[in-house]
Amino acid sequence: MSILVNKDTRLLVQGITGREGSFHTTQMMEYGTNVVGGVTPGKGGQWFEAAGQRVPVFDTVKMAKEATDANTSLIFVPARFAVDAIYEAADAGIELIVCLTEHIPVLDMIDARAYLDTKGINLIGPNCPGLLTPGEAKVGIIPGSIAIPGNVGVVSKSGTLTYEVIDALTKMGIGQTTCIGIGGDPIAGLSFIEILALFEDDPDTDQIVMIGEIGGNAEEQAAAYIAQYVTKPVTSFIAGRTAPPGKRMGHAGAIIEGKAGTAESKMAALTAAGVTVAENPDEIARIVAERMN
Amino acid sequence: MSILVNKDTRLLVQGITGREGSFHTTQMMEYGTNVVGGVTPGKGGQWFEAAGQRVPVFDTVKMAKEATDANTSLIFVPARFAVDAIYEAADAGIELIVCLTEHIPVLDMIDARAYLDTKGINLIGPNCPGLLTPGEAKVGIIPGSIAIPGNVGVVSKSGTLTYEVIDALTKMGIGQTTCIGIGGDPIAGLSFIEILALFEDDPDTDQIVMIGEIGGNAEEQAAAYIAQYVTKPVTSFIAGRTAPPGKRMGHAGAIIEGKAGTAESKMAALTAAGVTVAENPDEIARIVAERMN
Amino acid sequence: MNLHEYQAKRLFAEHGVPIPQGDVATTPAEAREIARDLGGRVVVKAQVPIGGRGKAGGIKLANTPDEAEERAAEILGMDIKGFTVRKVLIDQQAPGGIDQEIYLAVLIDRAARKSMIMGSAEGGMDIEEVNEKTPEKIFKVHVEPAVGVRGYQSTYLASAMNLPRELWRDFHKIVAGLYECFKADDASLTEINPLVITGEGKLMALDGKMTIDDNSLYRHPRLGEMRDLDEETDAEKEARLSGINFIQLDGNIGCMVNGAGLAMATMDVVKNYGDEYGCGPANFLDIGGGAKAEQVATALRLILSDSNVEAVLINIFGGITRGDIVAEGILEALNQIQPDVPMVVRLAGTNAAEGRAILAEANMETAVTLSDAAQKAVAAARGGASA
Amino acid sequence: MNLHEYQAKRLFAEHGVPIPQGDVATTPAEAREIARDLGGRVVVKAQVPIGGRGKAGGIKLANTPDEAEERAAEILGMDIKGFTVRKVLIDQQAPGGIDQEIYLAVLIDRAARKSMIMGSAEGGMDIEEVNEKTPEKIFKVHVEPAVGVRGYQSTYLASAMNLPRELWRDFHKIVAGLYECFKADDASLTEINPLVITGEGKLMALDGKMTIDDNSLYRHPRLGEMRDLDEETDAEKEARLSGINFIQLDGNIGCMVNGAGLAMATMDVVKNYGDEYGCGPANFLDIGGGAKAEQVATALRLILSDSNVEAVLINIFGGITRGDIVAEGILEALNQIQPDVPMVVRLAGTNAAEGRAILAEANMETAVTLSDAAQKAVAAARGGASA
Repeated sequence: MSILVNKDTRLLVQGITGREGSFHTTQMMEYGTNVVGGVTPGKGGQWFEAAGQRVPVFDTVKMAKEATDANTSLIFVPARFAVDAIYEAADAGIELIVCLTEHIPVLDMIDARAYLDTKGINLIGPNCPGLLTPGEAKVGIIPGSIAIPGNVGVVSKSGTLTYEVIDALTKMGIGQTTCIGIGGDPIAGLSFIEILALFEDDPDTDQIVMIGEIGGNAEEQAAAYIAQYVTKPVTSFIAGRTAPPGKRMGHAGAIIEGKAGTAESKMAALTAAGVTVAENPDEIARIVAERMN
Repeated sequence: MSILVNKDTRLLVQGITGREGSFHTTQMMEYGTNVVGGVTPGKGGQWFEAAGQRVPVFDTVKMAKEATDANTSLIFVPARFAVDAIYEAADAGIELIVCLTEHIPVLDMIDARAYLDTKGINLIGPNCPGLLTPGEAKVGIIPGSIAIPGNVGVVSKSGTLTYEVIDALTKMGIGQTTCIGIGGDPIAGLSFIEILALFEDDPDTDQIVMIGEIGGNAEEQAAAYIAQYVTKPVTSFIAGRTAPPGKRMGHAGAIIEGKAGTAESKMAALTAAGVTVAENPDEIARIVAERMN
Repeated sequence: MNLHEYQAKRLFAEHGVPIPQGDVATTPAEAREIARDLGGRVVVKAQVPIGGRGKAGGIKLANTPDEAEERAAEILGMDIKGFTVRKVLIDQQAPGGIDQEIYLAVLIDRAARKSMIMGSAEGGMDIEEVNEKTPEKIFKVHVEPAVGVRGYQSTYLASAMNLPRELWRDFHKIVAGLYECFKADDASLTEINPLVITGEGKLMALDGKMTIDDNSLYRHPRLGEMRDLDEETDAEKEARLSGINFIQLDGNIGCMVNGAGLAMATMDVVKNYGDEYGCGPANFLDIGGGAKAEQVATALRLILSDSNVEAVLINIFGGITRGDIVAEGILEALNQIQPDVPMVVRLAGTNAAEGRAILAEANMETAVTLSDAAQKAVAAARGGASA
Repeated sequence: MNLHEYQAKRLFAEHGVPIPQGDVATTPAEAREIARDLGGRVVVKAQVPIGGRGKAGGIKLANTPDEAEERAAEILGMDIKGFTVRKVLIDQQAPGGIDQEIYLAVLIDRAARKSMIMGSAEGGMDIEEVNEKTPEKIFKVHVEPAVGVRGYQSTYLASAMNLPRELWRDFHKIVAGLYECFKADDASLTEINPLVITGEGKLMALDGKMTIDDNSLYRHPRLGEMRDLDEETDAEKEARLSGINFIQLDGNIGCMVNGAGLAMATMDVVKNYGDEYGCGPANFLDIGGGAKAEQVATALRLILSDSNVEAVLINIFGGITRGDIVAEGILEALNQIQPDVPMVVRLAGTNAAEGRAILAEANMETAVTLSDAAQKAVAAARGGASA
């Protein structure tokens, strides 16, 4: 079992013919992900070939959806076109949209997220590495080689920091149900809470790893949710204890504004909710492993 | 029993201190409607007095809702402010909004209706006479004197034409559960279908009268709905058989565009759905009365 | 409110839609001058707010300024479906000729409660005909109110209509511009038919049609000024200014009613009883609420300005306003106007009996039911006709 | 990107927000001239993108042009929280004095995922202080994306803040204008503190603060030009232009990491192990994906431009890019730069062992875990400090 993506994922790639899009689509197809087609306006009718297969390219998601019955779409288009791509996927009836693009203006995301909510469509991202259900589907850029199937659910705002944790888990022989990067933008799609709920409901997930960072109050909200609804053990790390207020640490959302968004506040809330909060990220795999016994 | 408005209605009047608003609020209070307050920006703190009672006036619906726990709002404000008034009522958590104002631009109503739908809020109107549940609540301008409690539900796009029908029913001793004018604008709130569904579910409604007119295809859609879901007898009249194409007959929505929206099409669809369609409006009460026996 | 072609196209152009160079003439000499300034070959087009101008001879080509003057002379003053041509548009012909004609419009889809963009590669002809014969050749996308028009929507239309790919970007600008214009000016229709691909491979809006939502005019004063007063009868103008809904029809029984739905129903009933005798409603008239003396007098004047009217039926439902008050208002108005055709008054609702009594006392013919009133009006009209 | 006060106020004014007449001076003589042109009494305000200017002596009143020149001379060149004052704004004082100070701002509420308008009658002071001591004096309304700001929202704020009723209409225009400006210019904050009621009974924005979303600058070229290059260090500028996320901090261990989250985590771990020895991160630096030689070289230059740096920790997770390729890129960059501080490289992920072998062969200090790497870097920095 797993959450959000698996063997039943029928993936469409928006921006499949671009440099990044074609490179990572090849990686996904080689991993065994069921890529059913791609979209690039003006290139409808072409084929995309990789891993000994070929998939059709369409002008619009609507046409692609009609021809392939895709249920998931991965967006690999530049920031100034990415919001259109999200709306396009939503209007075409895609159920899960994963947007990797970074640098999308935040007011655009406010509008887009509000619209998706009215339609009940799930978004992961933007500015995220996507999802990986080891052995079933890789939807995004999380390296397939570092993960193995297992019973730990991983959710994170980060990219490489997440890879670290997955890699460490795998090296200790601990596999993952699904690994999800939700992105570090101020306004994004599914948040910690929604992912935690999915892991809680997933019978194959026995433990959860949650990696947060400074900025916003998603971790505090998650802590409140965990205290009330999550029965599975959660291990966490919060990046950015040394970040000074008022400076954006790379991610658009990673900024301490006034007294809000500090690592201390998040760590305290999580600890109070019964979460084990690691001091260093390389402690996480060890904590999880101890719990296995 | 009844639908939408009754003894539990806690009514707020937006525009209570205006000429129309104060006149009709007085009428409603005299009828016994539970008016709990009014809103006029800049007149918060005043009182509105009528029928030996007085109700508070607030600056905003939010404040009025907090103080009075109103559940229904009636809008009596000029066209250029009426859409704001609808949004205001919706954002304050009002459950049923009745907008009498006519001449609201149609593109404004497209936006407003879409917004209300995302919030699941019911709107009646605009450009309508409102609702009347005889003996319980008058929310709008349907004359209370022409109606008596009974078991016929009346729904109509029209104003005075509806009064005619109610008056005729009452003169024959046939009372009404609830009478509703949904208005004749191209984009409005609750449509025939939604009202038909409510009447179908209302145990006290035994028969339904539905008065349509040229323009749009709401009557055809209603016919399809009736054929499938409505078990109670429906009597109908469609106004505008003599209207020429391309000319707007008063109501913004009452216009035959090309081959769409003709009275013939609507009458044929209703007849096919088992609805009795009267040739003249004064036949309706007679048909309903015959069914009583 | 329907705009003229030249007005619509100028508004489209404000939002980046390419239109031919051109200008409006009210005399053949002006037409000649415009054609000369434009250079090259032009088309002379009657400006009337109605379709079918081409078939009626209202659109003609001219190769020289002299020809433009001649064609303008032919077209100006023509009657097209009841509209006298008072203006012609002189447009440059499409550079390099026309390779393809496309249909593109933004309109309101009432059933979906959204604006809709409609495109077809079968442009140039009547879109309703296309819709009837080959509906699969019309492509539609709805505009989500919270989202607006997006690039993928025009991409879909362009791809479905099989437009040349090198024109997709320009096509998107036209789609976005046409919708922007629709939205900014509160239109209920913005239509380009045809949108052509010129011999030089460019998109260009050769014709334009636009309907403005009358209810929005308060926030578009400059659009209100575009109303062509020549296209309105004096009666229609008076009605508009006094807030009475009035539409001239071709029957012989004038109708004065409070409420639009009841007015339509009254017309229907008049026709029901009168058709076999050649009688029918002479107008749609909704005097609105109250039926005060002044409104009634104005309405009567409007009705009687039509010499075909042989009887008048007044049908008032007294709701909030009591029937006796209405009756007094009617008598006062009749006293002012002194009409010379027979009148039938039907009062219903609150205090209707009292009202009818007042009218009967003044020797007015009254009726209780609508059917009764219509029958009496038909009889009166026939009596009037045979008198 | 934070705008200066004068830039923010000018943008507000474009959307109808009333601001004092005024202009910017870079010399005392210019300040005198502006004060003379304005007439009357002025206020001289340091233009630095940081709060607390008043307490720091960066805001002074002047009754004459001479005084304005003197005050400007005092303020220009001042250091306010690390920013050198290079510009002063000369504003007319509020006509008739100040009767009341109000707080008004539009910002993003991340938790609600909406824009939010915040108002308080307790203006003029630090709003965070008000929020802490008397949160009930701050009123908030959220803006629905599909709806925008509506009149009832400013009515609510005005009523809740108990503003004089005769000012509600003007207040609404300011609220709407401030939101319009926020939306049109992709701000994450537009703030007026204080919005005053002048002695003449008018509303006026005396101060203005505005933060623009950097991600939106591609569609706001004119806002991009407002960036004050004087406020940026050379290193920050080079980082910005080469797409590296770089923030100078005050520790002694330079950090070069791929990925923002991992970079923060690396800083945290360095501090964890180094704090007791007075060691900490000298910077935040995310070199992005790939870690190619050129990026690594640029990043190293940025780090080493800080003379406090006594050791450098490079922490790269090889994901799609293999560790051996990354190692070769690092060696190539080091070959270009020849740094004179000790370096510790930690490689993890795909082919990390192969990468570490390549580095070890070149006599680089390598590490397997992040904790190990941080400890080695701290030791190296301490060794460097004692050398």
